[in-house]
Amino acid sequence: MHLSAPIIKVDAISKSFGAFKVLDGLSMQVMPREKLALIGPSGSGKTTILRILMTLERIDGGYIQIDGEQLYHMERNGQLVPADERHLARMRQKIGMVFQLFNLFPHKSVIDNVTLAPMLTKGMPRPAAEKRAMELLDMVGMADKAKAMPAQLSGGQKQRVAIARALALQPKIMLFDEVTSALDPELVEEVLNVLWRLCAETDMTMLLVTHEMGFAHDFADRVLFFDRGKIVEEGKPDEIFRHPKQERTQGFLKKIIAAGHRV
Amino acid sequence: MHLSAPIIKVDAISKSFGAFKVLDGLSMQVMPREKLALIGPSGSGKTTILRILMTLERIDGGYIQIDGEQLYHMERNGQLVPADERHLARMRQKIGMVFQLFNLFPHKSVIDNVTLAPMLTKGMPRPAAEKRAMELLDMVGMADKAKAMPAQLSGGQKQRVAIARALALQPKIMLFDEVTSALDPELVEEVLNVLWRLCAETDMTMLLVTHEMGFAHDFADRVLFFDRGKIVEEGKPDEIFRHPKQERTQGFLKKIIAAGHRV
Amino acid sequence: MTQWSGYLGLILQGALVTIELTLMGSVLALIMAFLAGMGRLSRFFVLRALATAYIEFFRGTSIFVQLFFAYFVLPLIGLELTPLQAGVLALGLNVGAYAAEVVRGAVQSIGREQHEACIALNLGRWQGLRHVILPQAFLVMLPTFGNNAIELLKATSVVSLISLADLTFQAQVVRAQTGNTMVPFATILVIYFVLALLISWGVRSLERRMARGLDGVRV
Amino acid sequence: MEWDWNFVWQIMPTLIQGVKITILATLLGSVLAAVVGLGIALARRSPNKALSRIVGWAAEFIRGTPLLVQLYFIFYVLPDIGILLPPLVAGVIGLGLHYGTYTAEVYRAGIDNVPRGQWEAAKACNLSARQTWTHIIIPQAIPPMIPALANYFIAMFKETPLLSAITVLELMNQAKSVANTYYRYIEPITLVGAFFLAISLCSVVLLRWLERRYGKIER
Amino acid sequence: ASIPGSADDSKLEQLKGQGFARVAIANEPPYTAVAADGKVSGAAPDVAREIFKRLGVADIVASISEYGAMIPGLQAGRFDVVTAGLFMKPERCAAVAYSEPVLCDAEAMLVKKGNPKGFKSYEDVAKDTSATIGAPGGGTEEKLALNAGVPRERVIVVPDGQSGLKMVQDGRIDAYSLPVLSINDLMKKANDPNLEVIAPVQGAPVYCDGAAFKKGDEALRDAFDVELVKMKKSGEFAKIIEPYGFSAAAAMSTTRDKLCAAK
Ligand SMILES: Nc1ncnc2c1ncn2[C@@H]1O[C@H](COP(=O)(O)OP(=O)(O)OP(=O)(O)O)[C@@H](O)[C@H]1O
Ligand SMILES: Nc1ncnc2c1ncn2[C@@H]1O[C@H](COP(=O)(O)OP(=O)(O)OP(=O)(O)O)[C@@H](O)[C@H]1O
Ligand SMILES: [Mg+2]
Ligand SMILES: [Mg+2]
Repeated sequence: MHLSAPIIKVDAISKSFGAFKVLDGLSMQVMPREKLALIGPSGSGKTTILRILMTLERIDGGYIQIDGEQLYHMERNGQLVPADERHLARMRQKIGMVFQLFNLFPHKSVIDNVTLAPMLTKGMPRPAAEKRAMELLDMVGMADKAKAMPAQLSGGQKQRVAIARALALQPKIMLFDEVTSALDPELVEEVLNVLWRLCAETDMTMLLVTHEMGFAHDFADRVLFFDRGKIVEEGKPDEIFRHPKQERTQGFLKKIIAAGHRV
Repeated sequence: MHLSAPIIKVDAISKSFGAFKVLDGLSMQVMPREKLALIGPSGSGKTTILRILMTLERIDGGYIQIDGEQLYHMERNGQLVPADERHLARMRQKIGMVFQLFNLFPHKSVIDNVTLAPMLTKGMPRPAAEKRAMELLDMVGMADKAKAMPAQLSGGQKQRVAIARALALQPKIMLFDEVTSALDPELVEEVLNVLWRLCAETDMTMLLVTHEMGFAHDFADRVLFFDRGKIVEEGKPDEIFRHPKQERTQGFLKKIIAAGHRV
Repeated sequence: MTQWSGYLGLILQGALVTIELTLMGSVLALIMAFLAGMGRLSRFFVLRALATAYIEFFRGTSIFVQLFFAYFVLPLIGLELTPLQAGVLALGLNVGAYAAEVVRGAVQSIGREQHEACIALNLGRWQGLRHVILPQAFLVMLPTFGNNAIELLKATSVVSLISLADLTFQAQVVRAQTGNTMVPFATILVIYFVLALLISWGVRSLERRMARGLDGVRV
Repeated sequence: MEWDWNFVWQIMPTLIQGVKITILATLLGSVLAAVVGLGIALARRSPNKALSRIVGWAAEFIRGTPLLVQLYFIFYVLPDIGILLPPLVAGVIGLGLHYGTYTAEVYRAGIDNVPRGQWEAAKACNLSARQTWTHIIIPQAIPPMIPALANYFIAMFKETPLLSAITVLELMNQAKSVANTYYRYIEPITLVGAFFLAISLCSVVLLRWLERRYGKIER
Repeated sequence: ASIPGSADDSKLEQLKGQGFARVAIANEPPYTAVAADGKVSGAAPDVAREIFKRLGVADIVASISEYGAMIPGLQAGRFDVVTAGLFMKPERCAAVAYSEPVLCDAEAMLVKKGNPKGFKSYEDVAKDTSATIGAPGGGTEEKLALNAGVPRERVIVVPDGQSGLKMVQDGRIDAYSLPVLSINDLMKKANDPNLEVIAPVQGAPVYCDGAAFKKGDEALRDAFDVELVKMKKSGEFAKIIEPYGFSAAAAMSTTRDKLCAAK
């Protein structure tokens, strides 16, 4: 079907918190440049899979390949062994993440938030880092707030800065975890607009967890429906939203629509 | 219309918090044995008027008569002067209040919660106080939990104890401020049942702030609709709920009904 | 009439020693606080154990014992210290142990999400600490550090017991020379209080400066 | 200078005498600090502005100046105005006043932590101000602050060596006296240190238990 | 630090080299005095300063110390010599190396006017079971009192002369014991008609102090002795100490060997 190899290959991973099994033998593949929407009820494991890809959680079993390389394993003397911190740091260069609550550094100005990582992790000199940061801030429409502190920004503005910060490291894969759900309704729009631009102007692979069904529909190439740590259904947005095959998906969409969401 | 004199007579009172005027020249009268429901949107001043009657807040202007006596004023040398603490304490004997969050004394057992005030304020000996407390607890269906600590009770049980505690002082007037709105839905019923019994078995005057429109309708002799510190409309429950005259009242009821409340 | 002006000079000399002790002790305490505080958060058991032992030992034994030990016992095992060194060492290590717990608490108070943002931006452990966690944690520590510094200032008075000519000691000398008790002691009480006020004022203004722009964001 | 076990056994009874006085001073000081702290906390909440101001400043002053100097003051200066206190009494008063300013903060926090609804429920029950304090507020405020209070009492315990300055024969003074008699410092001071460490380590266990037992109140 | 046992001239050479000797003194006039400008004088330091000058050590650096801390401080190498009115006694002779006698003084007691308890000797204090006596901790008087049979709890360790005086004035102790000249100096400053001095205390020997050196520094001590003897002969010794009230004849009438052997 696809001509190139998948950039993310998740192979039968499992993950428990204590006795509670969140992911159980989950497998999925993502092709380069693909835009994926992850939807599903609360607690179904959407955030967990993104956090695993960002190496914020470890997996209990299974394998993950990113860009042809193992994420949590590395080869040593011809054997696969658990990855060390250096391997993880190298793999993390390929991945960026934007959080629901922005997680900006409150003690640094907007531009310092964006330049910090390139300067520290890539040794980029300050002038170059700032030039690039201003381009990114311009793209998210925050260039005029470069000197502001995060506390002086609205939620939507914070989220746009957080996106610029993640982009500054030029990752191949971007993970977005409910990036609009902490925002006041009138601020959601401005962040979604930035995502649209990103989608149009870059060739990054993007994984997006969202409850904005309308946006997921218009934006995604493919939709995965999660329930209890499993992918229950997947397909093109039109298939999933208009003609869900699974009962769980139908039930979920019905509830969402009842709550007034556009699909 | 009424044969007897009003037990509560509120005369042009006003109350501000800082620059914000919560009540502005409010007047109302309540007859003995009357059951009054106070409804209205959030922030309209319903709680504030109850708290003023309970002397938990002072008023900035106006007069309140309870049972023929001034509440916040007293006569001295033929002149009305602000009431002192002794006068307030005497007036408070006529009034009891039940709070949204119960406010039980967590370090005292259920029965001690009920006997504390009669023993301390009326010098009632312990055996008499406990006998009366058991009667009240029996009435609210909590006699078997007399020795329990509040932390061991469910919300509905706590609220029933709180009602018994307020009744123990035998007030002429009882104030209920959203006594069910902090409860899980399945526990609301048991508290409302107690209110029904109270209504039937005692001749207390009762003022009830509630968002349970159905209950307000069935329970109250008269309904007051508050908005922005004013009584916008008042009348018999059927008039208010079926044929509201004021636009504000109509709008409010429409919203409430849309949210699924029975009227 | 006693020459109070001359003896006031003596007391001011003592005040200088007290200030010197407080400053040097604070520097040592600050260093120890960060070493031990971060040690307690370390991934390595040995570091954690060392830090815990240091903290428990110095919080557990009295400052007097530490002071007398540093002054009278250490020389017997070949480590000779001047009274000033012994004073700074005992005060710094003692207060440092208390402040280490402040450092640990403050670092832990910085939410998990800041650590995760660091990982997501591929910052190394040390880079994240240095540029993201500690600058924020420091602001949390500051008020308590201020209290610690005042505790240290007050504790300097005990060095008079090892004959270091600090404020309290000079008051004793003036008392012996003049036969007056009230005046020297009242004077030094006021001086200590003024120094304590200076510390809390200094810490508060530093806190205000550092908190600029952070309003409403810190937890 | 070598460690001499015979000498240790010889001086042990004397040191135990000191231990008794140390513990006695701590217990009495704790009781006083608990009462004084409550007094200060209540005075600071008093509607009488002058009272709360004056008490506030006095507490600030006591907290900002060294206990050692305060002890000198109480013991040697107060007799000039006719207040003559035996050494142990003067010491206990010094400890109690000084630590009272700390416990006052604990009380303040404890009282502030009693929810406003409790005050209002007391009023709705028509309790008087006094009844509200004694039956509702204090009983709820005290248990959660027991661990914090205990913490200060342990700190006080470690400051009792200061009482040697006003001739109280507590542990440190006994140790010094022994050292002066035999010109040996290493054993007495080390024993004092070991003693303080032992008590402190025990008190950590006690504190943990208190925290579990009283740390939170179920509502 | 010098090595114990290697009694040679190295210590003196070292002091010459650094240009000063570290001297421990007490905070006890007239043995020592601190002027308003902070300059240290008094009989003991003046003698030491003169002798060290003659030995080629330009100056002395005096630090005030508690009596109890002097010998440990000397042993710990904190001072080179103690010149503080530390009286020679057999136990001390065993702990330090004394010079020939310098300052001699009898013991005295400070009591309330009229000597209400009729003390003449330390034994009198021991006999009166309610009597308390104050003395410097680790000082001669403490031991004299203990040896006379005063129980430990009635011998109050007083940190300094002023404190002792104050405690007698305040009635906290019945007697305070110090050498005669020290007590006289205290009396002069206090100028209190309600006090009285008992001097000398019966049965208490006349004591002489000497400069105390660390064991092992006997060579330095011997050099010191040579100059001391010369000064005694030339009369310069008397010129230095007699203005302070000490008797040169007393110091010249006895020797270290006699004092150290005394029972
Ligand atoms: N650190 C943790 N410890 C214990 N359980 C956890 C932890 N993190 C997540 N869980 C549990 O794992 C399950 C999946 O969580 P996850 O956050 O992935 O769900 P989600 O699909 O993102 O839900 P939502 O839409 O509410 O964000 C939930 O039941 C959650 O309670
Ligand atoms: N202590 C206070 N300080 C300042 N403003 C207050 C205070 N108490 C109440 N208010 C304000 O007064 C207004 C009326 O409050 P009140 O609690 O009486 O409303 P309410 O009708 O009971 O609303 P709800 O249905 O939400 O309980 C609100 O806007 C509230 O914010
Ligand atoms: Mg999630
Ligand atoms: Mg309300």
